[in-house]
Amino acid sequence: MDLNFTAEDHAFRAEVKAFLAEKLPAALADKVRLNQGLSKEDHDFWHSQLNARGWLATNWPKRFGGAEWGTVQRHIYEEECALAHAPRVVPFGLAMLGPVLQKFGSEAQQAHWLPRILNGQDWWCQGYSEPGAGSDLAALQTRALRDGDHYVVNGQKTWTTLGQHANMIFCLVRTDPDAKKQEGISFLLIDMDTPGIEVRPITLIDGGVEVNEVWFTDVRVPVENLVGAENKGWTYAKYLLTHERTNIAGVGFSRAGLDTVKRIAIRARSGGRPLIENPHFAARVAQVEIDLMAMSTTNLRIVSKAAAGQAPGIESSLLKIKGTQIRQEITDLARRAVGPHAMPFASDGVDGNAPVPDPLDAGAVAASYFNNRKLSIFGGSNEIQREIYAKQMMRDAK
Amino acid sequence: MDLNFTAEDHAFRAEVKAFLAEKLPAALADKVRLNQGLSKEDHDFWHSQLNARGWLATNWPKRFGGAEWGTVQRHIYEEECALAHAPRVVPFGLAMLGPVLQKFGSEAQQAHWLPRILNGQDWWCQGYSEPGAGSDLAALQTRALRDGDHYVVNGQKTWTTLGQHANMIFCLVRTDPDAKKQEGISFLLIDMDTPGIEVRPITLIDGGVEVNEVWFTDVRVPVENLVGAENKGWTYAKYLLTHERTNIAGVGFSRAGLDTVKRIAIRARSGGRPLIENPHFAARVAQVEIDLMAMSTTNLRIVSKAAAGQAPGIESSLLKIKGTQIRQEITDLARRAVGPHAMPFASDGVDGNAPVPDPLDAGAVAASYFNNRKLSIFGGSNEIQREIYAKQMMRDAK
Amino acid sequence: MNFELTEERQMLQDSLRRYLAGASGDVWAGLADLGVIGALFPEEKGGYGGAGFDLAVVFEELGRADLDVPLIDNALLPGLLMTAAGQDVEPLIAGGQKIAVAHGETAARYDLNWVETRADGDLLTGEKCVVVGGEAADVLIVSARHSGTADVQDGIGLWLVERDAPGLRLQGYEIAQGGRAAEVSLTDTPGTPLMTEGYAAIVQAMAAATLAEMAQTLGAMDVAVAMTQEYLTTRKQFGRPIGSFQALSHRLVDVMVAVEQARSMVILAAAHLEAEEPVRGRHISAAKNLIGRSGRLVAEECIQMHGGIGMTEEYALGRYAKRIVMADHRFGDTDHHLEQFIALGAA
Amino acid sequence: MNFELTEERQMLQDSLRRYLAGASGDVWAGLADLGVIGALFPEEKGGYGGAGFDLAVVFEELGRADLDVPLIDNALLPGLLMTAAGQDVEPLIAGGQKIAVAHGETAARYDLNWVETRADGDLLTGEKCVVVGGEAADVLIVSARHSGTADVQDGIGLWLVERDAPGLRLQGYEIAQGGRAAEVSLTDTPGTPLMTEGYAAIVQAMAAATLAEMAQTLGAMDVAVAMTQEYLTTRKQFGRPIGSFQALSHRLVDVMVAVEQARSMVILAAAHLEAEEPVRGRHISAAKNLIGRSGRLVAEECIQMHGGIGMTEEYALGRYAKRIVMADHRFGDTDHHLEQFIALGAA
Repeated sequence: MDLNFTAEDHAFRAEVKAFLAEKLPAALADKVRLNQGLSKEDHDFWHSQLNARGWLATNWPKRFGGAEWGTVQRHIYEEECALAHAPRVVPFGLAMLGPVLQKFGSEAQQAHWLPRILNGQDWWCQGYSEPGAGSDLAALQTRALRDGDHYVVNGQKTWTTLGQHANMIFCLVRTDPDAKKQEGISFLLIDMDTPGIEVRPITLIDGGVEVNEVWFTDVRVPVENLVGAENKGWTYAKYLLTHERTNIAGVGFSRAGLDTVKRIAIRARSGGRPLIENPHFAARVAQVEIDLMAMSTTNLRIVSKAAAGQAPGIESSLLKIKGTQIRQEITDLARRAVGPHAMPFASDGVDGNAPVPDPLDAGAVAASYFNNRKLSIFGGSNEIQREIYAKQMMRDAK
Repeated sequence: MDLNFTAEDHAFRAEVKAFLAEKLPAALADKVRLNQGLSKEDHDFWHSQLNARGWLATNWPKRFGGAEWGTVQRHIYEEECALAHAPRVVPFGLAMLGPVLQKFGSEAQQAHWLPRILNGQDWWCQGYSEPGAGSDLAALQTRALRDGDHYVVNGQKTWTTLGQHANMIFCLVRTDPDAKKQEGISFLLIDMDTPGIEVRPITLIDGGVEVNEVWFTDVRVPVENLVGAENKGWTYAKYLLTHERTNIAGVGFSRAGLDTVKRIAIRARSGGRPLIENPHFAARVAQVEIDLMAMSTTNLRIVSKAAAGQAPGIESSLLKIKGTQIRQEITDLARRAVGPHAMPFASDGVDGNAPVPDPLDAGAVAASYFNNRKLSIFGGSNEIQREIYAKQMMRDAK
Repeated sequence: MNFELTEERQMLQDSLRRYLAGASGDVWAGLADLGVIGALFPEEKGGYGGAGFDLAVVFEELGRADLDVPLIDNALLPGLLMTAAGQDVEPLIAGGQKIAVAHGETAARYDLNWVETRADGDLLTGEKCVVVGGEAADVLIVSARHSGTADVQDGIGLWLVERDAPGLRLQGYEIAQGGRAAEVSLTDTPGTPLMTEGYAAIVQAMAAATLAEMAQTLGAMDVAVAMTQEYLTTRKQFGRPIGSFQALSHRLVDVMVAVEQARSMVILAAAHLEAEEPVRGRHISAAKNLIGRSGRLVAEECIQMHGGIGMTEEYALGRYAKRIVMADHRFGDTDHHLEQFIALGAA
Repeated sequence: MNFELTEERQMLQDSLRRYLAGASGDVWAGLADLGVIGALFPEEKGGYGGAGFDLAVVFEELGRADLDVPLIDNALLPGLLMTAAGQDVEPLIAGGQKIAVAHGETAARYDLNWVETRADGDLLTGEKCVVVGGEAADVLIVSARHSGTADVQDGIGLWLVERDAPGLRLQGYEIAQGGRAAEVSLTDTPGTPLMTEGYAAIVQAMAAATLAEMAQTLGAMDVAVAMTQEYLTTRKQFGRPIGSFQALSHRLVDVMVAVEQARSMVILAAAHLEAEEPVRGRHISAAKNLIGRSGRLVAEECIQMHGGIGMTEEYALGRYAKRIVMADHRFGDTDHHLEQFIALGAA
């Protein structure tokens, strides 16, 4: 047992810190910290900074232009980025599609698409969920019929995150309607500019727009945009979901969020004293801080197993369940901490007003609380995670 | 809306208080308060006091010797008895069998058995659960074969509360093994002195003996001990379960328990101050006190609906779930309140030692905590209650 | 003991429910015409209600409606302060006047006595935060301190300040509950004195406002749960209604139990609104604590059981969830009222 | 970073597990022979371990066994106080001597500095409560105050008191965790001075004992969960294994998540046992708080999922559940350590 990082780990952490200190503009970090929405330009700017340093595709092999870091390095990197309030890397091209193309794509597809992800030429979004296929992803209905050297796609995708910025979408489509549920699904790359595609933004209860509906009406997609084999898309999708699980515990985000809560609670007053000294509030903070200490170690245990080559199994469900509970609890604490000042709901001046006074320097805490309800819903809801875990547990016991 | 009790209600409450002050010996009340086990003599004594006053069978019609009180009266009575730490009335004859005989028994059965319940000649216990039929009660296997003017009973019952004191048991037995699960079950009254019956006490984790296993080997039961019709026992069992639901919320017990917690927490010291002034402990107490205020009103709302003739439906599941959660939470608080003094586990001197010093006058709090885990298990576990409620809810929504 | 509404309140409930079912946009005049504002005040003040159960009925119905009506902030709360000061509230009841109360300050958090705004004679200077309905008001009731330090109860006066008074700045914004509030800044702003010692009246008015907020939240909880119950029977995944999965249905049972407990607390608080302190305060605080806890459970679970659709602005559930959660930020939150409950118990 | 046990500790774990699997009755001599007591102390004191991870390994295994062995109270805790005082612990390590520590008092609750027992020279007078392993001990280490008031840290000395010393009364009883404890009363009882200022040594020894108790609890939690997992697959109701009902299986997942969090906390506490205060105390308190919470969840849920059988003394689950819950009453409970964590964070 040795919970210490190596000298190399420490040196790497220092390097990351120095990079962030130099390259991350304070105004951009504040936008993240205060939960103000980021523009496409903000994301593009940050991606370009990371790409210039070679730190954009941390999980890609070097031959595709990635950093090819180990899990401990990635853990350190993600933690420092979160603590510095760096923008999250948009995962659709980098964390999701990239690994799929590297594993299942043709050489031509790899040569064409991968560099464009790194240099920002393409903004990818994900076409998985459908109105009738949420937790039951394999129930998807979007059809792709072969017509000469094209597929003709009809159907509807939803919850397409940041689809409004995207010029490309990777989709799961049904190419064989007669096959069993998980069979007959294919993995297709679709240009968003193709005629017949309509994107409708969905406003969420936090007032922001980050997800979209995407309609496909007789959309013609060249067959060379099929990834891997026809009707084998479910295999690729499952592979992708495993890769999506990087940083699933979100420990860095929780630590950054907890820092913010403490900062607010030092500034906020209750009965003339800092709120952080109120025993009830202090108890809430302490309890989640302790949960997070445990989570951080649980995460390191699993990360270190993964570093030793053992593939994480149901552990990723564990990290998802507990990690999101902690993150949501922290957004709840931030909301509590500001008291009546949680009410203003237009701090980014969306409705044309001047920015709302923010005497506690807290940012959009209520919006963040509501927005982060998504954590336990998307990427396989926590109910689905429990079911996966429970099924495995019942098998183990036999 | 009027949450006040009527003048008659107040007068009745005063009458109950006066009765308890006069008739309930302090030593007996202390035994209850301190969670020391009651002997058969304790129970018999208290039953005889109540019977002398005509207050033993509060829910029986007057023509059977009952008090025939309304729900509000019973609510007041049960609350005052609990607050005074009176022994609970043993329910098997009074609350369970009595109503079944009154509704489904023959006149001869009524004339014979009901007076014997009141005057303490018979101590009844309940033969429902079996090792293989817990939450799934209707899966019971105990067989009763007709042989002339007798049934011959073979099988095993378990969780038979206070069966060690009983001379009579009412049983659900399977009289038609070929019928569907709930059909083919009969309701039989069995003398515990009949040859072939063996009672084995089960020691629970609180160190006490209150439940038993009862084995039946070729036990001959006269046919006149069949209640109602053969193979219709499930109907009577369900009727009984409804009647068992009296005082299911246990508000009086919770209030008495909370009083005890506060009394301990005033006496216990933490950092030289009474524990009750510790903000974290005070918050725990306050929160459950608030839950109990709500529960008390919820209970009154349902009691008052019942008084108006509306039969309680899934509300009794609600009362069971929340009522037991609160009661269990209170036993947890008592355990916390005493700190290290929760460790001694032989305060009634069971193992031959002198009574353990009890500087906080708390009694067997750890034993009580462990014993009361049963509240969410027996009488239809809380999972079964949720299932009943959920099924009804899904029907309502259709 | 009787948990039935009186015939009058039943009628009020029915007519209000009918009206709100078809209402949209600005319903202020409609509510006034219906006599709803009058139901908030006792007969001797020109109304025909004002008891705890009157408020419970009105605001529970309002909470059921998918509308943002600042009836608490532009009618109940100012009206109670006006009547406490012996002022006429008939224009308010008729719907022709809107008033708002500018009392809260950042450093006060939820403490009603913490007032740093100063009164120099009748000139007021200070910052008031999150004044709900402030923009819509013709006149503001402003609390200010003429004597004492910020942490005492004595020395807090109330003034009427015209919306266009000199030195008054008002910055409006949308609020998460729906509707609008404003930050109010006063610099030597002249006011008309309303009460010299206003603390007791503030406590009393805030108790009523807290009850109203709780009843409104209860109404919203009822709707959110009914929507979720409906969703669980109609939405199918894995070939079954999702309500057939215990992972959801058993949790919805716990949510429903929580709502019944909340309902009991609204009744209990309403029954004690006219009680003396500390009995009133103890019941109000107990109720607000419980409703804060159950509200969070209800909102979060109903969103979770809906999945993504529960997070969209266009589907009503999300709006109800926001109203439920944000109610915890009004008139003292779960923790504040737990402390109050403890403090009043020891009193 | 490396979460694997060293080879030596792996061997200790294996041999202890093998030994305990076949053990019953009094295993003290067996444990001593196996070198288990030696593993609790560092080499310079005659042992060959004593680090946080040594304790974690030993006590986690002990917690898995269905045995009541007062290794914390009759070996670890007194041994650490003895070594802190420069005393020889070889007889203890060899298993030939048992010592117990009489420190706790009713008014102290879980505060380590609250000592009302007085020392008049070397004559001790006072009441010590819940001295686990007290009856079995040949000698007691007794804390008493030679100066200062009960609420200060200075002035607490330690004495060795023979089991049959004059004025010593000892009343034994069974404890809920299993095993026995005693109330100890001293009236002008002579002792041999061990340390003049013992507070720092007490804090340090109690930190180790707390870690040991937590590791033991973790072992018990593992067993309880494994038994429940097994039960859910084999027990049938309504014609199906009860583990096929999400009402149980999803809750067991939450229980298992809680156990993994507890495991992390034992590792974290073990890694910080040798750290300086307040870092050590903060980690020990964080861990004890989390394990108190998760322990309650594990014990209650495992009993509930078993139903009645989980409440019987003859089925092992109930014994494990008792050990898990009662661990919260030793060395400071959930709330006590939450307060410690907060206080040490502010320091």
